[in-house]
Amino acid sequence: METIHSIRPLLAILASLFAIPLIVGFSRRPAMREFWTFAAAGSKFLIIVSMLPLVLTGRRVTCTIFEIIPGVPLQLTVDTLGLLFALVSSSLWILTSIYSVGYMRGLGEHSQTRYFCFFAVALSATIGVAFSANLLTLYIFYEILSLATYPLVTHHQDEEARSSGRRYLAYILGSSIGLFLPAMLISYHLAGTLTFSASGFLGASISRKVLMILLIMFVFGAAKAAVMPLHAWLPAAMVAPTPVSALLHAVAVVKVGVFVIIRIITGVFGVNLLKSLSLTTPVIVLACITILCGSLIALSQDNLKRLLAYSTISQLSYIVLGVSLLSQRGLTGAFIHIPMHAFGKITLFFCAGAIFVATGKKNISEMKGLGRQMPITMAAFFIASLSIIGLPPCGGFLSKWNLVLGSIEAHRPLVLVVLLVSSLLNAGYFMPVVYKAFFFKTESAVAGVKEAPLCCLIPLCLTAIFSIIFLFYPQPFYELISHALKCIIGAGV
Amino acid sequence: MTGNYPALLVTVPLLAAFVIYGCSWLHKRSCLFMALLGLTIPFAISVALLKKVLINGHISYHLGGWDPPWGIAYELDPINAIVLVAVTTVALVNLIATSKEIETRFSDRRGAFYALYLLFVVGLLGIVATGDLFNLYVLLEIASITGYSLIAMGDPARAPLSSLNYVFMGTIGACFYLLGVGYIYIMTGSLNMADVHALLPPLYHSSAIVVAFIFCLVGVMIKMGFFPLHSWLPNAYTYVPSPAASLIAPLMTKVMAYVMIRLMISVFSPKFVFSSIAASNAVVWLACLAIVMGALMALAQRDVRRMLTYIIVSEIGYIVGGAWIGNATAMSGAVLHIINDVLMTFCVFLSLGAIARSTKGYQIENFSGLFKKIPVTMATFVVSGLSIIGIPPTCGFFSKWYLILGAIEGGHYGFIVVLLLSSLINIILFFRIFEEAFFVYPKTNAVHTEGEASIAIAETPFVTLIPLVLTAILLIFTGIYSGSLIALIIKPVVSAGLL
Amino acid sequence: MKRLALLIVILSGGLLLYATKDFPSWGDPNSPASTHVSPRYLEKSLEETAVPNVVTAVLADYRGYDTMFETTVIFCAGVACFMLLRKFEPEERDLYYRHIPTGLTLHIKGEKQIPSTSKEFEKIDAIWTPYDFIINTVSRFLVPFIQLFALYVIAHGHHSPGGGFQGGVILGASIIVLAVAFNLRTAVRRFGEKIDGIMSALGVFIYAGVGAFCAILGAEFLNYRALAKILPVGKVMARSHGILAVEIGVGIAVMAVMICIYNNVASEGKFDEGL
Amino acid sequence: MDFLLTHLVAKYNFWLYIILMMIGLYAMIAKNNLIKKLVGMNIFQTAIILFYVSIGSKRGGTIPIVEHIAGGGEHAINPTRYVNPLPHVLMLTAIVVSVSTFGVALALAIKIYQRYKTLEEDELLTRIRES
Repeated sequence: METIHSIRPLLAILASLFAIPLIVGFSRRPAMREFWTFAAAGSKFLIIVSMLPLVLTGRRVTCTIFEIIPGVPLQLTVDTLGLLFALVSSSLWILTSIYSVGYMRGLGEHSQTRYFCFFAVALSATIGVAFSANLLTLYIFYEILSLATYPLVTHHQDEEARSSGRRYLAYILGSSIGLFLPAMLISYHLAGTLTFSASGFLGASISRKVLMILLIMFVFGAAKAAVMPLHAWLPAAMVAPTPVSALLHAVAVVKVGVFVIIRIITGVFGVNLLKSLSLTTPVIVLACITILCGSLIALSQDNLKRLLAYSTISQLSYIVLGVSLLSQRGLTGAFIHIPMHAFGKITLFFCAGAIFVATGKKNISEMKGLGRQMPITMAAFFIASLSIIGLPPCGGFLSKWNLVLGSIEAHRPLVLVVLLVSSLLNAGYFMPVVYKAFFFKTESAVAGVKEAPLCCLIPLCLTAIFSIIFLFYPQPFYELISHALKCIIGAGV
Repeated sequence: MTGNYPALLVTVPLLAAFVIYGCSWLHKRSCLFMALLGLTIPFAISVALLKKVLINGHISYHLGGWDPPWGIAYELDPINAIVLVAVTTVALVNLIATSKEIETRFSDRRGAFYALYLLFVVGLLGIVATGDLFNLYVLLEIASITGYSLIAMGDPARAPLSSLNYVFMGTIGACFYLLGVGYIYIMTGSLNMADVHALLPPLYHSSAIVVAFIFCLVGVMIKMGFFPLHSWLPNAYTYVPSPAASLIAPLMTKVMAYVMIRLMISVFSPKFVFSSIAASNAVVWLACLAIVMGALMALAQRDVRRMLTYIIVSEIGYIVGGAWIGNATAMSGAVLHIINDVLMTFCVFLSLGAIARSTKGYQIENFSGLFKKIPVTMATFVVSGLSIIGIPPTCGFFSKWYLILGAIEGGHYGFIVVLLLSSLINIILFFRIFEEAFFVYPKTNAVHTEGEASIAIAETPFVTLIPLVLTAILLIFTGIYSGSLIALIIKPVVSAGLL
Repeated sequence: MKRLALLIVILSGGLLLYATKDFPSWGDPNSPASTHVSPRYLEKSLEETAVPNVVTAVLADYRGYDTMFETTVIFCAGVACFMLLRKFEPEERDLYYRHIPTGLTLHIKGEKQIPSTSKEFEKIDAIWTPYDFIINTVSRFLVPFIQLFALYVIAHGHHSPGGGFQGGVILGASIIVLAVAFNLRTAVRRFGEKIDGIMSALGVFIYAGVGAFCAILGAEFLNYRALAKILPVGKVMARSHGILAVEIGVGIAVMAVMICIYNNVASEGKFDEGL
Repeated sequence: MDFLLTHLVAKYNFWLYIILMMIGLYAMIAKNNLIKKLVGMNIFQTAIILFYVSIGSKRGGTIPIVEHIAGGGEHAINPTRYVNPLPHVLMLTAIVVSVSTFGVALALAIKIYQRYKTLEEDELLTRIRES
């Protein structure tokens, strides 16, 4: 594969960091401050898009910054998988920025400068994770992301926010330092390198037991993927302002966790090694448990954002499950679930936020009859929940379909059952919300409420529309994914 | 003149100290300027020496023109050259940053303060550079006596007693070291490190040499505050005046840790230390205990400065453990951690000193709302805290990386667990301060209100702030360049004596 | 605590005693300590430094660098005592004076004071012990002799036991005798605090300065041979002169520091009557 | 008996100094009064000085001042006639160090006494706790 050296990946990361001094500098002038956020988001997206043709023609963009540890440079490489993830995150950042302006101003939130700053840092780190060429670079960006999101989670600064922040840190940093770091060091000790390669860098000479322990350590170490039992930080993190929950806790942060697991399985161990030793069975079991438990807990939630959080936990494990099936369809399903779930879930969060801005309500039981007051919002909510459940005409259908096929391909009928049951459960917790909104009588508390500000409304409409479009034009994604699969599976099978 | 750099490095601040004290009786205001000059020159010299050592290799400087076993020699290799740079950097930057406080707080005895400050630096530089066992003792005493008196100038209620306890422990440590040197001298008849190194191998099985090693080691360990012998450290470093805190706390213990490594490698040999004495496992376990106990005791403190002193105890455990695992990777990690720990302890104490301007005390409760008040100072505090925790890309992460890697190679899994555990405890330690400083406003528990109005920004003056920010940036740079630090400077020296 | 102390003492003492079994026996002329490094000092010092007292030669030349720091340690102690104890602001404003002709004590409250140039009044502490005539006279008589002896000890260090440290201590003692026999104020009047401070720095500065001067002249630090370039003597004699210069520096420093430590410790930094 | 002869009698000097050292060390750790601790410290240091000086002794050796003819006549010097000068030089340094440490420690003790009016360690601790 041809490799191009370019600083574009680095620029993509730095684009949002450059904006920080400007954001701080204009902290007294909100319009300018937000302009710089948009500028950063736009330029970041454009830089990433500009790499698309290169990658699609089968080349790989690399940027080595310098050697940080002997044999392990701080290095960025753009491959199709990373690019897919980066595209999703950076495009959604633009929409989230628009939404943030509406949301933060609508509620008159405090410390907005800090909010925009750390948002920009978090995005830089996310892109950094997507483009990391080796485990150490990935780990560095992963930790930066953990720290950058902490002030966002604790944004409200009250006792609840602080204790959630503590829990968030305890889970995320605890797992990454306690499990991920030693696993990485042991890998380095065994292999002498940390650079991802299509066939994995952990050779078959290592005993199965060690590999198994390492895999488990990595999977739990990436606690951002919220595989049970390390999931409790995600519902806690819902105290953050809604745009944070939307972008970070539905797209960037949690997807980073999942992305790390994908990288571990495809780049560190290699699909073939795992397949030949059938090491992923425990991961599959964990993912299945998480899918079911997450959905079951979501059923009992009344707080809308917490419901979405548990839904996210269960949906993330779809991706983990798809990857650990190690079959072509399963991987396709997992990869395509990244954008599908991202667009679906961010819409749902935008809706939850819009409802909060307009009514101040957080609980589902208080939203009866809201569909008449906020028809656009609730319609978007309906579309997005269809997507998450996996029903046409929404993009989510594609990923579910591929996952189901993958489970058959991998000869794991139980997984098939889990997927189907979970879809039913998904419907079970989303449909009542929609039903209550449209078919119940409007409660006096929400009577006379109008739609949220335009800044909130436009992004959520756009993401909902995209969710539908993706079902009919999945080609760009498929093309990227087939490139990625060629690397991952084609290398060996 | 460049040939005399090794001597001038130590004697320029020495001469400056004398001139300052003499001048302080005549013209007080010129003291600060001379002190700055007296530290800038050695800083430049140390950098030049590092460059020279990297190009030409090992430098041996014979003082008075006498050849080593008879005269005293300075031996410079890349490792101690870099430690020298670290010492001069910290001393110079700290003096610039805290000069304002020194001038006001010790206005009637500033000459004495600067003189002792410089002499402390002289002592440390000499300890690092010297190639003579007895010369090391004398310089150690210079550093100690100046250290005692600087510490005693702190909180008048507690500092003198803490300092006197330090005198007792420190004297026991120095005397033990001296006894050990005496035993070596009886058996070999030499005091020069390289000469002793050459004479020792036939004597490795002599009990006198083993006892000599034990006593030298225990002496040095008392001075560096290694766990069961650390009792003097928390009090001494808690009540020290803040301009001296950010000088003594980062340097003294770390330089002594370097002395330990030096004793292990260039006086005795790794073969003796790791084969003849089968104690390396025991020492590593002791280091584990040091790390855990340090971290746990830090957890029990509400006073931030006292908490940091226990973190120092724990960090010393890292270095000792790394050094005693006995392979090149872990030893490199230990040496790297000496440098990193100098920088991060310096940064954290310096920022704490700057923070103390805006708070009533060092209790965690006093930190509430500080981020609004002194954002940049707090940011540097955060960076140093993250470095102590070991978050990449700050430097603390990389020394932990090598330490853990070395522990994996050496099969010391307990040490790995302990390192990770202490990182986790450090997260708790620092984030409860960060939380207080960032997200709690004093008195009113404001939710959804603009906090900016209630707290005015009262940032630290630039003369302190700029050095502080530079140090924080340096923490990140040292982290990023730690790969070259290891490859160019540490590994070649360390692996010469180790596997 | 006592048991712990006993345990530590027995443990370390036992170790130390156990290790003595490998020592050469006492006074063995063939022990490594007597055969490895030291013979060269004895054989060559006269030839190389022109100093018959080998201890002086080793102290100030072969291991002169150690001795420079040794002097620095003393200096540190002096500065430390000054810094720790010296009080510039008196705690109580009350002043006491003794009218010398009549022996009456005058107690002044408030800000007023008698000029220190007054011949009739002498400043005293609240409690005043009368001087002893015999002690006063004898000590005053002795001081010059003590000082003369001190100078001899410094100057003759090349040829007999003695040198800067010993001479300096004796020199310091001559002033301290005054402080003990009369009172501290008398001693300080003779040898002021300012002069003392400057001299303590000057003494060590002479030592380190000679070393640095050698470096400036192009040799190693403290290599007195380089002094032959400016002194009208040979290289060996230059070493001998270098040693003398250094010893003088040591003597000044030690004297000044001893006085400084005594003054500060005896008066708790108040510089009043003293003990 | 042999053991006694070879180890105790021939090296009784070391035994004495080590016992002296340990007395000092014990006082430093166990005594309650700070001044007594200081005295212990001095005993400890002095014992080490004695220990070093005894290293330098040589049977039949005299003080290391070389006999020479005035005018610097050259003749071979027999090193076995003089004791080893090096430990003496080292101990001159050690004496100075111990004096300096003692001076600083006394100054500290004075400072402590000025504030708390006691030098007993337990009383000091209770007074610190009270304040």
